Amino acid sequence: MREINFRQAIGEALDEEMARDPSVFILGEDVGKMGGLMGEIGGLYEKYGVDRVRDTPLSEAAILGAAIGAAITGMRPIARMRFADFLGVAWDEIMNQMTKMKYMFGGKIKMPLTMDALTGAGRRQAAQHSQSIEGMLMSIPGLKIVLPSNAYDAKGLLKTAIRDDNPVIFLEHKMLMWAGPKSQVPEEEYLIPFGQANIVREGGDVTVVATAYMVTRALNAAEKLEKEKGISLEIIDPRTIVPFDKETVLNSVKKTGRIVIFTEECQTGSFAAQVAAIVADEAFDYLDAPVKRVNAPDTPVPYGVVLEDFWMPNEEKLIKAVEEIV
Amino acid sequence: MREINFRQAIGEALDEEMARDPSVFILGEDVGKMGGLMGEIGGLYEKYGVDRVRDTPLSEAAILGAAIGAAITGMRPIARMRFADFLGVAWDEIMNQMTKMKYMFGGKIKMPLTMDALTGAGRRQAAQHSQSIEGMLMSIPGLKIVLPSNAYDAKGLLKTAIRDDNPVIFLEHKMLMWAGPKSQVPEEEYLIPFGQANIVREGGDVTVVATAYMVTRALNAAEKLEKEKGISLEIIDPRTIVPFDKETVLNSVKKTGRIVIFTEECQTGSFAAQVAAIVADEAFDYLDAPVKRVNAPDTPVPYGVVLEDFWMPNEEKLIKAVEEIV
Amino acid sequence: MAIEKEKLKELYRTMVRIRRFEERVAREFAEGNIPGSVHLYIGEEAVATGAIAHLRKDDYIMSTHRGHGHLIAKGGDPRLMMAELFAKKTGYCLGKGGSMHIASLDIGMLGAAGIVGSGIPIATGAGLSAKLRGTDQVTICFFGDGAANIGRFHEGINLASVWCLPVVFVCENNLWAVSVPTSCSLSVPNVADRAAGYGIPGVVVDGMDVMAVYEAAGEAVARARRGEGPTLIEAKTYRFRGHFEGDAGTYRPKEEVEEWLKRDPVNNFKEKLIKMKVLTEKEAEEIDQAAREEMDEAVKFALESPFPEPEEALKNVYS
Amino acid sequence: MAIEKEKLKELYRTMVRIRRFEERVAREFAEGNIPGSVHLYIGEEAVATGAIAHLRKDDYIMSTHRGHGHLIAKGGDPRLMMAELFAKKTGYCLGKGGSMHIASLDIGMLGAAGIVGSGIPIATGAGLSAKLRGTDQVTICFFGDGAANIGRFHEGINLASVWCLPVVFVCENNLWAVSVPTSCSLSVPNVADRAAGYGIPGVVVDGMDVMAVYEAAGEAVARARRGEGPTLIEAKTYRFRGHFEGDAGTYRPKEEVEEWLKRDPVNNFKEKLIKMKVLTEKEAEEIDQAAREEMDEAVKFALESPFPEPEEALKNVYS
Ligand SMILES: Cc1ncc(C[n+]2csc(CCOP(=O)(O)OP(=O)(O)O)c2C)c(N)n1
Ligand SMILES: Cc1ncc(C[n+]2csc(CCOP(=O)(O)OP(=O)(O)O)c2C)c(N)n1
Ligand SMILES: [Mg+2]
Ligand SMILES: [Mg+2]
Repeated sequence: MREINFRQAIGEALDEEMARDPSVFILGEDVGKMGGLMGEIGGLYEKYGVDRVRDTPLSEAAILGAAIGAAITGMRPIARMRFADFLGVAWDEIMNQMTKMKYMFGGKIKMPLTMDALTGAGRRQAAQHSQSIEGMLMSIPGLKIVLPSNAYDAKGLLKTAIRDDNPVIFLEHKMLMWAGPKSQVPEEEYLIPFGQANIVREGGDVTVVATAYMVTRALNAAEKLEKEKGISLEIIDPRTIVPFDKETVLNSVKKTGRIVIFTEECQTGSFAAQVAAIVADEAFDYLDAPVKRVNAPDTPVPYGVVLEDFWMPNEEKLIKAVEEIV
Repeated sequence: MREINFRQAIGEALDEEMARDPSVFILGEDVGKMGGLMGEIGGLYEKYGVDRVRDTPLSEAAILGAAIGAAITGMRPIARMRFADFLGVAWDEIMNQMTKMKYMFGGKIKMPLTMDALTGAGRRQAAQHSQSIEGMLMSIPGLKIVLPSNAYDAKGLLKTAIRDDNPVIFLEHKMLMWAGPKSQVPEEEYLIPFGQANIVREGGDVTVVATAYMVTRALNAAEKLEKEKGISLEIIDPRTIVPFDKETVLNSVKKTGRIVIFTEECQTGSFAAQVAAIVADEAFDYLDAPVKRVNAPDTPVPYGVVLEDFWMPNEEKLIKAVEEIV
Repeated sequence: MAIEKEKLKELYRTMVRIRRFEERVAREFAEGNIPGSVHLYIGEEAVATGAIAHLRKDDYIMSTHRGHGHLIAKGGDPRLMMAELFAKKTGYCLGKGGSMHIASLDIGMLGAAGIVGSGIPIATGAGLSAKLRGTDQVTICFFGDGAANIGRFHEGINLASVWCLPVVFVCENNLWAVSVPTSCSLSVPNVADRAAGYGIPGVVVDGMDVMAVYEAAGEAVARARRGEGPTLIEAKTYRFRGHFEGDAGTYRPKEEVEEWLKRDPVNNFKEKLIKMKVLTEKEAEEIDQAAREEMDEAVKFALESPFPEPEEALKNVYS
Repeated sequence: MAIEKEKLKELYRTMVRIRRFEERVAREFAEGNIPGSVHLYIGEEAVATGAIAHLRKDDYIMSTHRGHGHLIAKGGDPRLMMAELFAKKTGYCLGKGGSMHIASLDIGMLGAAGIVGSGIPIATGAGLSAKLRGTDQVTICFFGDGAANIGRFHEGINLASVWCLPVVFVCENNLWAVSVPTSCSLSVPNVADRAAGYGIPGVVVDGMDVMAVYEAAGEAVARARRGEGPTLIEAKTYRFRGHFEGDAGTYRPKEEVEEWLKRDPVNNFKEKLIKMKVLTEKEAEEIDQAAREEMDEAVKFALESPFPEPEEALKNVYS
């Protein structure tokens, strides 16, 4: 099988879906000639033309507003929002419009709208270009949230997102976009359904729920723990935050009796808290140890190597948490 | 002692702080002649003049942006934002500016900025005027979040908010603003510190963490449970979501071994999840039963009596959850 | 522009129907049959009526929190509207949305805006959609003078201009955003003056005169339909009641209110049509009577309709 | 307006210092000494220099992601700036903010804007504060042509106008917002044309000519200082490098880039001053040499400074 990287996965998914369905179109800043901030969608503008690959003014509220108006009248827009940090300037479109209209209108519309945005730290981009905001997004009912950890999943999930009749945000971790490893990916089309977690690594001692770039770090930690201490981690990547495949996680906890939730967000108001709460309720009788979370501290993301590396969750922090409960 | 209602508490707190400190001023829509949506600040415009009680255009981003600019240059603005649901149109000011500037700038500024906004359902106002968004706000480090449950606390906490050198959002539950019971309130000045939970009712069987209007409902449920089943609830009102007084909650759980978190938010991404996660980690050894949460379902707030009443957390739902774990 | 007799009568009938609907809502609200809040369109009927008269059924409108008039003008069914206000299962949104959130895609009603100004970029998107789908559908976007100060006014209109989209932006300037007068939010004489910043026509029109609105909107809709891009129309108008039902509106000077009440768009138009011999007193009476009966019927329908099942609250979050 | 000789020299010196600082940043970035992203001001030096020359130390500026030039013009210390870029403890923000987030309240630098346009309403707030505190401080708010399309441009400038605040809004129109040309975002000739919608003066100025900028800004600052309200100045300029270091900028037509490179604001001003006999070649050389040494020193300072303690990451979230 051929290998592609995360960026190529994005480009291919968009290309295939645009070829397949003429109602799909892209709008956003620098999507045209520039082909995306990292050239990840290079060629689409040339292939599909200015109508379907639309550079916009720097007007995020208008980008999402326009996407909403187009979505409810028969189109299938993909709004490329660059950094998730920028969503604040179009937050009402997300929290009050695209996610509420169907419900408020008694179910009588469809909202097939996909957004994508870069997430995460690690590139020394400081507080306004590094945030993980899935916890904030998660509190908006009506939104589906995709957080892939590798190129293979990214391609299959993005195609599913575009075909979904609901608003979906697809979050691309910077460390995967810039320098993530390649995945083996078939030539043939494939889709990955939402709400199906991936058991990235099987193990018997501790369940680790990890997302996005933290999956890579969890795998590193697992190897080390296995080799050095004989502790075996079962690593689960939910892939979609909403819908969340809680069964897979609960089943794993029933087996291991222990769980650490390992995500890059600030701890307060995180997806990790949500998982912890579900486990503490629904798998309580199987738990042999406190429910642990390894996340970032409750601060903005600092600039620079020293501070950002200290801030980010990493292998050592995960190992420490695991050792506390085994 | 005299009695005042929730609205009067707001008005008195603002009046006293404006009288005390000339750098305090109010800006927002309908703060002037109208004296607030419910007349709650009636008289301030007449007393302090148009400079310190400023009606604004319908421009929430400019309201908060201007408040930020004023706060970092020596003023102490109070931005009245009406419905918390409207914060989406000024979300970047909240998530990326007021809460991050101090940190990004290496600590070299102060941001003494207070916002207040109506929160919660129960007034048949439908999806865009009824939300509880403390879960969403909570995921922003740098913001303090106040959620009072009665007029006495409201007054003391609002005064503390205004004197705080950090951005604070003060959330006023509609059911308390419109028709909440009166509190006994002294003539003399008092402040209530942030981060000190209030044990509203002592009890030995189950700890209930409740916020805002749910405190009232928790008290009703407690009475019923005590009378009819002999179950004794300990009700804790955190009063401030951030900072959160986890010690008081953990100590209570150590006594009761059981906890239900009872808040009005959609369950996913809620403050309730955060409390559950903390308890499942830090009081795990004391827990005798699953950690329960009673919240609203993950849907927008529906219109009308039948649907909204079904949607809102209430006494019956709390009682059911308590009975499941005793 | 000479407007045909039948058209004039139709305009009048629509205005009367809006007026009677709103009066009925005021009464039902006062009697406790309608929960939540309602914002009435009384005094502003000429704007929706004159503008929407140019639209086809498959054209779109984007409405506001003060949206009942827009919906009636676009062909909305007062029974389904009233049922929605009563929070009944038979309402436009199954009783889930209420006064501020009625949509009906089959007649091109894209929704109202509980968050002021939120409709503006959405209307731009509907215009984009029409263009991409190769239809000649036009979208009219209504919003108030208050909304003209929110960021999306700027972003949404600019984008429509840059992309040359078939959208007509109609600012209903009723001089007040709740208690804040335009003198506190606008430092130019007209909202329409801002159109120049987007390179599109800005037109000021007497919003109490349905014929004037009809004329201005006619040009703007035709321009949009021809693919020549958006127009910003500002209709100077006035709300005759409080901001919402229950608001005494004491912040407005009495004299101002009285002055504007004299300019009642419905009554004045009736007198004009009678003078023009387009309408007889008797016909006017019949139109009025029919409207009253229609609204009685709407209330009856709403009253007799069942509430939704409580579990409806859990449905339709996702497709 | 006749500008004094000494002032002209000072303007030149500031421009040279900005240019040399930015060149040094480019080099240090390429060598891997500066993490993250940097956006250089090369080509636009005349704008910050000409505008800020009118400000006192206690006046304010609000900067952008392309903000080094503004800070130097306002009296920022290149050593502390460079240290910040190097993420060192001695930087303006203890190494926590980096290139896009430098603030220094003691010299009136209110911060930069990683979120494009976010500074506009904040500048309005600084103006409000000056007015409320009864000072005559003026705030200059810089932003790009891209930022002129975000909602806050509208809200922030309108509010400043309605409240008649002492703020000068300076749009640095370098024709591009990353790869999006103004032809895709502006349907009028000038951003300044939008000033009319807010009832304030809109002035277009050659942003490659520091004297022109100085003149236009002088009037605007004086107007603000007199309490007569805001002005919108648009300086037509050009960035000589990619959007950020590392951006090849291939989306821009070669001819356009070449055309603008000929209009180098620093070199052309030098030649002009020499022709005007304000400056000799030797003096120019000295100024340049001093700037180079200053920036060498800044880099040395940054290199030799320690990194912050890792635990610094946990501090200063709250006061
Ligand atoms: C973003 C936002 N801010 C504030 C409000 C509260 N609000 C509802 S209607 C209104 C006034 C709107 O004024 P205008 O746009 O002129 O419409 P009008 O009510 O006069 O028809 C306000 C402030 C809101 N719903 N949304
Ligand atoms: C709200 C927001 N949208 C998008 C971006 C990404 N971005 C950073 S700079 C920039 C272009 C800004 O253009 P302009 O305002 O003209 O400034 P210039 O870079 O040309 O100086 C963009 C799109 C951002 N930082 N913030
Ligand atoms: Mg109005
Ligand atoms: Mg630019």
